[in-house]
Formats: sequence, structure tokens, C-alpha cells
Amino acid sequence: MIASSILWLIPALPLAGFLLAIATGNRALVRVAAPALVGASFVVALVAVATLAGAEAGSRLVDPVYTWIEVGGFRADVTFRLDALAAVMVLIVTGVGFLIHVYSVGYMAHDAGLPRFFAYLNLFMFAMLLLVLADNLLLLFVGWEGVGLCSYLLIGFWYEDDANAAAGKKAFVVNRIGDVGFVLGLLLLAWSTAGAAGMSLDFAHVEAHAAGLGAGTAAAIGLLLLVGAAGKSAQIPLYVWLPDAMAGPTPVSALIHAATMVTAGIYMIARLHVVFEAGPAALAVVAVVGVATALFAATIALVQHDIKKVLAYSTVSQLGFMMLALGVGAFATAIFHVMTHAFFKALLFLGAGSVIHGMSGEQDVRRMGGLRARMPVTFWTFLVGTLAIAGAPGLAGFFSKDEILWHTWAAGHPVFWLVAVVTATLTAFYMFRLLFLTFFGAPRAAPEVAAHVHESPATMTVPLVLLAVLSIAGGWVGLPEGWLWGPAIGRFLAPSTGHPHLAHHGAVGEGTLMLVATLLAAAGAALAWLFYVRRPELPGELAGRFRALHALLAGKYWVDELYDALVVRPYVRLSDALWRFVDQGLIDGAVNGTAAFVVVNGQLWRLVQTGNVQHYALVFVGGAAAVLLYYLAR
Amino acid sequence: MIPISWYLTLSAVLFAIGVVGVVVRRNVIVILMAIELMLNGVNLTFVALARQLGSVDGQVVVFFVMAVAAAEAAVGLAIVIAFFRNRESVNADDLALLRW
Amino acid sequence: MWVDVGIAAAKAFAVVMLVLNMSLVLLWVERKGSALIQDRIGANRANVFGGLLPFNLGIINTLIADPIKLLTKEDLIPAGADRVLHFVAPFLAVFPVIVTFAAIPFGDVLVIGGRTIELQAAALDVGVLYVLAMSSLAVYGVVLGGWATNSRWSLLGAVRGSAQMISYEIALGLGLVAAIMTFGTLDLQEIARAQGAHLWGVVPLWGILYQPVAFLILLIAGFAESKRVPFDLPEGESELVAGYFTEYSGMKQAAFMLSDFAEVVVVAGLATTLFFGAWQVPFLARDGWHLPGGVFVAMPHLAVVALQIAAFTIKVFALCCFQILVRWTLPRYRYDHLMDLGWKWLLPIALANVVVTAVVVVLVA
Amino acid sequence: MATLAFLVLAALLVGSALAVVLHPNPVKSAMALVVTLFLLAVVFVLLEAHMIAALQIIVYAGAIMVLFLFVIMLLNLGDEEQRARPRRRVVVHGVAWAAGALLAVVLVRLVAGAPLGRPAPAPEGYGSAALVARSLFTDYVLPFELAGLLLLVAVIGPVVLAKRGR
Repeated sequence: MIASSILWLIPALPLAGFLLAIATGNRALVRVAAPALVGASFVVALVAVATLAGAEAGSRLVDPVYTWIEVGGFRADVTFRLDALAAVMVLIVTGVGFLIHVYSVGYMAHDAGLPRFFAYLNLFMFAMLLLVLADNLLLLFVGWEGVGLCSYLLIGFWYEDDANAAAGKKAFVVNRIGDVGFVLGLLLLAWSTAGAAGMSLDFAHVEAHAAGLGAGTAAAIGLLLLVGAAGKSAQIPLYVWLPDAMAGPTPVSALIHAATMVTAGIYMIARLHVVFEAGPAALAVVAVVGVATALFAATIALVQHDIKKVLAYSTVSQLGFMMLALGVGAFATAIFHVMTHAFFKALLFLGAGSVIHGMSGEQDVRRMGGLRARMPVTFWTFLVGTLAIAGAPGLAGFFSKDEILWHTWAAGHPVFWLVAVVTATLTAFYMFRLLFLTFFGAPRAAPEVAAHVHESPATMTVPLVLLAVLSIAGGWVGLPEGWLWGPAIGRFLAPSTGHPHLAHHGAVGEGTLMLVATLLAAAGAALAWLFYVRRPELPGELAGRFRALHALLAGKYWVDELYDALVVRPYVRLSDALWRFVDQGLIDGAVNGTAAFVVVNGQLWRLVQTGNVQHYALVFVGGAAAVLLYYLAR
Repeated sequence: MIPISWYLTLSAVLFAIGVVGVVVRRNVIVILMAIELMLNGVNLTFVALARQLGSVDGQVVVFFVMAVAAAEAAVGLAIVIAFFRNRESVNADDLALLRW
Repeated sequence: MWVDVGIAAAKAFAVVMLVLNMSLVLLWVERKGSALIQDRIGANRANVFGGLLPFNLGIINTLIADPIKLLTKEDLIPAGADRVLHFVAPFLAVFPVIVTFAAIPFGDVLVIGGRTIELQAAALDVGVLYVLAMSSLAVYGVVLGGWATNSRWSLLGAVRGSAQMISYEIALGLGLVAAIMTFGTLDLQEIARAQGAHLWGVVPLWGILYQPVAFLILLIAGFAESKRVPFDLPEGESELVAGYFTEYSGMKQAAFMLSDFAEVVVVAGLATTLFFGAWQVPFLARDGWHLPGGVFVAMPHLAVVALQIAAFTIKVFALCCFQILVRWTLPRYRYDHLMDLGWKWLLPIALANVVVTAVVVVLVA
Repeated sequence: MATLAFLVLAALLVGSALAVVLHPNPVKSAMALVVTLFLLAVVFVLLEAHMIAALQIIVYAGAIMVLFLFVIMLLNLGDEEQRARPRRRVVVHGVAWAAGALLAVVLVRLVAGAPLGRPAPAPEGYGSAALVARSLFTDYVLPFELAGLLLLVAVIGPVVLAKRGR
């Protein structure tokens, strides 16, 4: 434990930006101050992480700010702590966040709500950093809810459109469902780890007591926490909000719904890995949920036409990969993938944003095409992102994804591995499909739109380039075991996440698996090339042949409709009935009845109030005489 | 020597007459006068009991009662004048403006 | 017992006679005085011997013929008048004024037949308050007289009169307070005795030396209380016919007039008592003259008493004449000027006088 | 002798007080009240409260009642207007007089039965201005000042209230 007095600055600087934006609402000031404060936060984070890296392994920085709650035996402090896990997350959040802030300056330049946008964005940064730096689960929960709030505000940023507001509401409500599970999990955790010293949700306390939990209890806690994580990280069955969340401005999609917030669930499970390890059943469920989500989302992504929707389902799919990693016990690997995913997915989203920006708001890939020449920087960076997510050797996604596959295999889950590899292939296919549809072929845009297509300004392209560099180089911190310096990030994270338990170093080596995955990904990419560059008529023919399957995928398995029929509508009907009978009948009846009673009473008694003072005086005299009479008679 | 209780009886009767005056009269000014009558009934009690105790404290209280009565009369009559100016009446029946 | 009652009755009779007679005399003085001031003869229509005498008998006319005429005139009660109040009002006007004089001492003690008689109708320890109380009652005659006759002029006169008298009573009272503070007592006889000393053995230390301002206030307020020019608005002939007693005739009208003159006498008596040594004759003590330079001339007791009574009468008469002089010299005030004078000048001055007097009294003590 | 005088005085007082309450004409009522107050001053003299008696006349009879009369005349009020129906008026008045009589009886029973005994001997100068004033300016100086403040308010308040067209 190393005392530190600068950690509080990391969340405080964005908070200051938020207050500044709210208080002044000055465009010129905010568009400079907001990115600058986030950048400053990044610098502070770098300094803090450098301090941590310089210290011996397993140490952590602690910055106690004040005692927040002290009631009975329970105590929660506002204390920030920075260990390896938090360090990685903080750097992702502040670094990518800074780049996206800079990007936003260009992207939102013409929006009237710019100060409000940066206020929300800075508030999000504050909440996310609170979540990541929290020393206890309660403070983490504050950040957890804070990012949820900001997500809601930013999805509905253009609230004039009902659809956007509805999307924000949907995200909020679905997240609340997850939060119920999360809160129950927290309560159960606090209750079951309560010791002689009373209850505590400090991570140190939880880590110390988790081993003592029974497998059943730990599994129950883990499952409840998983519900929360599924909500936040868009896993089956609570993933439905994320595609709709694309209604928000594209930088928001990049920052919140790809790079940072949605990984909060991953972070939380990694942070509490001891609890999950104590309940292996929960861990197995995590793996199943993860791999199922990965495949499920990838299949939907195959047929989407909205550029952002494709990326959204891709994000869900990648989050499924991370969940899989968690489920097989490779916590550090999951975080590694969080990092690389943050780089290339932010890059892809920002690239998509650049395209949308250049296309005057057009999001449908069927009306794009041929943008390669018109938007060279966007194209090349988008290509890098696509290669990275598809797993082209040497790029960021290659290393992290293959590490997940390898750990899945090594942990003894060949079925999961198979599904994951298929998913990776599908990923390569739909990403290249997106790339080809957008940048290759003949322009399909409307003439007046096509005339205005232009490369984006420097504030947007510079972050793209930087993220592209990171997408290329970011994976080299986690090389496979035995390659050069090996999994450096894994070793760095080990004190926080523990070492992966490899069931058997089987006959098949990592290199073999890597080769298989890479070949399959290349095949997927080639198929995409065939379908969308070489033979553009093929997809239509296939869709015609497998009409049912295509409809299923295009309809996103009708999950939204299913939920609507099974949950939303019965719930609305129940609410309606309750409103009609309980609220209007019983409660309003009681209230109105009380009022009516008072009115009737008042009508009766006001007859006494003649308004003539002398009548009152007469009553007064009678009363006085009566009192005196009482004294006399006594 | 007249017993003090006679004075007290007299003051009680005066007070009661004043009370009836407050209740039955319709003219606001007369009501104010009836209040003065009540005050004087009480004043008599104070003076009589001061004599009974051989102390002037009761007379001092009467002094204060007079000061307050003077203030009351001044303000009360000013209100009556203001009211008369608005409604051309000093009848208590017209003073029930705050009635429902 | 009966002797005491007799003495009291005699004193009361003496006081009433003093006031009434002096009022009548003042009536003549006023007629003659106004004639003098206005450069005419006046009050000369009473020749008994066919103009053979070298002087006319106007005084007899005023003292005897006028009262007889007034007493025998028809008493008119206007239609619509309130008979009871119409009847009571003149007496309410006269009564308090004459009664006021009861507290004013007209001489030192008279020692006769072994009895010591205070030459004062009612020896009150709250004499000044008594004077104030009675003078404050005088307003009812005016108010009721004006109201009871059911006449617009009368009512206006009554309203003016009541407001004027109440206003100036405050200044009058505050003026008296300063005088009372100087002497430290409310007993008028004691105040009279306190003025027997002499400054440097020569100048008689009368109240006027201590309280000139209070005297002026008393005098001005006295004009207002007696409702005479320059403050005769309640009865101003040119405005309200005769004000509150417009509808009175005969003896009742005489009573109102009497109350005016009696009020003049009362003001003069009060001023004399408080500011001009009351019955004090300079250098005259109970046993005789103590002239400056240590010269002592003895005098019989009865002569001393007679001198004191005479001195008091002369002083009062002189002050009455002064008031008449003012009455025929100054024009009438306008009503708002009257109120301004009372509230904005006399009252603050009287208050300041009280404060200054209080400071001086405390410092000297 | 003294008893007889007191009884006569008391009878006059009650009579004039009743006149205040009963006479329909406000001026007559006011005059009856003046008489009542004057007679009360006499009663105060009987109780050796000379100072208070004088003040009673100066303040009440001389100032307050003149103010009342002044206002009555200013508003030119006639006999009291009776709006209630006669029968209803009889009932209300009956109830009021009954309540008043009850109050009077109860009060009289309370005070007449009080075990007072003989009055304490009056000290030298009892009721004089000096004694009352000493008490007023020592023990009761704060109430005295407050009364002064109250009167100041009573001077300003009516001006504000009654002033036309502010």
C-alpha cells in the first residue's frame, strides 16, 4: 500500500469540467476546457501508473478522501485505490476518453447543444473513473449508476426525436433490471462476508473473506452479480439496449457503448474474481453466457445495414468474448481484450462517425460505397480497425483474441473454443462486409449527398490515426507465452486478477490454434470480398434461398418483440390495471373521500361562522361564564 | 368604611354590562365604548384591591390600562373612519367582510 | 363641624363670586377696551340722570341691565333639537370652568378665632391635575351645545371646538409639566408659597423667571381653550354665525358667554398662581414687610391677608386685561394654521422645554 | 352615611352604564359613558386614589371620550340601525343579556365571597402623585417606556389609517 494524494484528481478534473460546462454554458470555453481537463486527468493517471509500475509488484496506491458512511458496524469510505487492474482501466478510460473528446470537438462543432454534450461527457468520465478507482463496492456502485445515468442522458442527447428518447429510456430500464441483480448480489455479499468487525464492502475485506464462502453462496452471489454485469455489458438476455443506444452521437457510442462503460461489467467480474472462483458454477454460467452472446450477436451483425448497428452487434459479440475469457478463468486476458477492443472498436466507431459526418448523417451502408478515394484517412484507419478486430496477425485484436481462444481450449472447453472460432470467422466476414460496402464499389449515395462527401477535419482524423497506431501496436504488450517478452500485461495484472488455471497443456499447442483461427478469419474476409466486391449479386440470391434464416437474422431473432410480448406488454397491462383499480379506485378514493369528508364537514360548520365578531364574542362570554361557573361550583 | 368587596361587586356588574354592550350593539363606535366600559370595570377592581393591599401597584396597572385604552381608542376610531369612508357605514353587520 | 362646613361654604361662595364678578367686569372692560382700541366711545347707552352726570354708566348697564335682559329673554329651543342635551350643554360649559377655580389659592392662611383657614376653596395635593381635569371637561359644553341644536353651523363649531381644545390641552398640559417640575409639587398652594423668596433680596422669584416659555405656552393654549380671538374659530361670527351656540338665546346664551369669560379668568388665575407669585406681595411676609436692606415693618395679620387677596385679584385682573388686549389686537387664525401652531410649534417647544427643565432640575439638585 | 353615598353612587354608575349599552343614539351613549367615567373617578377618590381619579378624568373623560364624540359627529351618526328582524333581535338580545347576567352573577359570587378582611392601612401619601410616580419610575419603568412606545404607535397608526389618498 502506497499512500497517494493525486488519485482524487483523476475523477475530480472531469467533474470540474462538468461543473464548468453546466455553470457557464460557454461554447468557446467548454470546447477547449473539456478535452483539456480530460487530458490533464490522463496525465495525472500516467503519473500515478508510473508510480505504481515503479513499485514492487502487487502494491497499490491508496488515496483516502473522507469517510462517507459510518453506521453501526458498517463503514464505507470515499477512498481511491489504484492497483494493476485499475491502472489498465484508468489508462483506457482517460486515454481513449481524451482522444474521443478531441474528436468530439470536431464532430459536434455545429451542434447547438455542445456545452451540454461536453457536460454529460465529462460527468461520464467522472463517474467511470469513480467506478474504476473505487476502493469499495458501494463507491463502485455510485460510479456504476453514474455512468448509467450519463449513458441515458447521452443516448437521448437529441431528445427532440422521440425514438432517441425512447432508446435512452430503454437503456435505462434494462440497466435497472440488471442493477436489481447487482444490488442483491452486493447485499448477499456483504451479509455473507460479515465478520466480527462488522460488514464491509471494501475490496480488501471481500478478497480476504471470499475464500471462506460456501460454493453455493459464492455461486449465488456470482450469478446475481452476473445479472448486473449482463445488463451493463450487454449480454444475453439484457443486450437489447445496446443496439438501440446507437441513437446517441457517434463519439458517445465510441466512448461509452464500445470502449469504456460496457466493459464495466467485465471489470467488475474481474475485480471480484475471487468470489467467482469460490463458486465455479457461476463462472461456468459466465462462460456460457459469454460464448452464446458472442455467436448470437455475430449472426445478427451479418445482415444489418446500419453502419453503427453492425458495430453495435459487433461490440456485443466482442463483450461475449470477454465474458468467455472471464468464464474460463482468464481474467487478465479478458482485461487485455478490453484494452485492445477499446482501441479498435473506438477507432471503428470514430471512423464510422467520420463516414456519417462526411455523408451528411447517412448511416445505411446500402447508400454508401466508394468512399475510399474521397475519405482516405478514414478508409485507411478503418481498414486497420477491421484488420485488428478480424484478427490479422500482429495487430491488437490478434493477440488478445487468440489468447482467449487458447485459454478456452486450455481450460478444457473445446466446444466453447469451436463456437468462439466460428464467431471469429463470422466477425471477419461481417467486418469486411462493412468495409467493402462502405469504401469499395460504386458510390450508391444520393447525388446531392455524394457531392458533399469530404474528409473530416484534423480534430477528427488525428484521433483516428492515433487509435489506428494503438490498434496496430496495442497487442504487443500481451504476446503469447514464450514469444519474446511474453504476456507482459498478464504478468502486470496477475497481482489483481490471479493466474489462469490451465487444466491441461494439451497435445495441441497454442501456435496451432492460432494458425487455425487466422486461416478461418482470412477465409471469412475472403468470403466477404467474394460477396460484396466480386459478386455483389450473391448476397441477394442467398437471402432469397434461405429466406427464413435471413428473416430471422434481419429480425434480430425477434428478441425485442418477444420481450415486448412476454414482459413489456403484460407489465403495462398490470400497471394499467393497478392504476385503474388501486390508484384511482382505492388511493384516490381514500384521498378524495377524505377531501369530500372535510368539505361536507366544512359546509356544516361554516354555518357557525357568521363573520360577525359579536357572535363570536357571545360564544366567548358564554365560555368564560362556564369556566367561572366551574370554579364557583368546585 | 365600605367593604372592598362592594367595590368588586360594582366592578363585576359594570364589566358584565360592558360585555352585553359589546355583544348587542350594532354601532362599531358604541362597541368600542362598551369595551372602554369593560376596561373601567377592571380598573375599579385594580384600584379597589390596591386599596385592600395598601399598595399602589394596582394603581400603576390602571395607569397602563389607561395608556392602552387611549391607544386602542385612537387606532380603533381611525379604523372606523377608514371603514366608514369605504362603506358609508359603521354597522357591525357590514364588518363581516371575511365571511365565507 | 358646622363651623367647618360654614367656612368651606364661605370659601366656595367667595371663589364663585370672584369668578362671576370678574367675568362681568371683564365684559365691561372688553366693551370699553374694544371701543378704545377701535377709537370709539362704546358702552355708553346707560344714562340714569339724563346725561347730567359727567360720565356715563355703561358699567352699570353691563353689570345689571345686561344680565337682567338676558335672564328675562325667551329661551328658544329649535325644532329638531335634543331638548335634554340642549338644556344641559350650557351648564356643562360653565360648571367645569368655575369649579376649576376651587383649587387656586387666593391668599395665604387666615388665622382667626384660633382657626387656621387656608385661603383656597379645595386644598388638593393634585391641584394642577385637578385644574387640567376640569378644563378638559369644559369641552363637553361646546360639543353637546353644537350637536344638540341640530344645526349645521353649530355642529361645525362643535367639531372645530372639540378638536381645537383637545389639541391645545396637550400643549397646555406639557407646559404645566415643566412648571410642576420646577416647583416639585402638584399642590398649587405650595407652589404659591414657593414664590415668596427674592433674588439678591430685591427681585421677587416668581415662576416667570424660571419658566418664561411655559408661561407663553400656557397663555397661547389658554387663548385656544377659551375659544377667543385669535383662536375663535368655533364661534367665528363671520363664518359660523355664532358657532356652537348659534341656536341659544337668553340665559343659556349668557351661560356660554360667561364660560368664555370665566375661562379667561381661570387662565389668568392659573398663570398668576404658577408664574406671578400667586397672592405673594413682594417683601410682604405673614408678619409684615421685610424690605431690602433689613428694614422690617410689622403689619396686622388681617391687613396682610387683605393685601394678599387684593394683590391676587389685581394680578388676575391685569392678566385678564392683557388677554382682552390680545383679543382685540390680533386677527383670526385660519384653521390649518391653528392646528399647525398647536401641533408643530407649541407641542415640540413644550416638549423641549420639559427636557431642558428636567436636565436643569437634575443638575441643580 | 358613607354607605348611603356609596350606594347612591353605585346606583348612578350602574344606571349610566346601562344607558351606555341601551341608548340607541351614539351621542347619548357617549355622554352616558362620560358620566360613568366621571362617577368612577369619584369612586376612585373614595378609594383614596386621587392621582388615578384625576387621570381618569383627564385621559378618559377629557381625551378619549372627546375623541369618540368627535368621530361620531364627524361621521354624523344618527340612531343605531337595526337590521335583524324584530323577533330574531329579541332572541339574540335575550341570549346576550342572559349570558351577561350569568357572567355578572358568577363574577359577583366569586368576588363577593372573597375572604378579604379589613383593608390594610393606607400608607402616608397613599394615592398621591409622588407615590404612584415613584412606583411607576422604579419598579415599572420598563412597562412605562413600552407604554410610551405603544402610544407613539397609536399616534402614527391612525394618521396612516385615516389619511385620505396616501
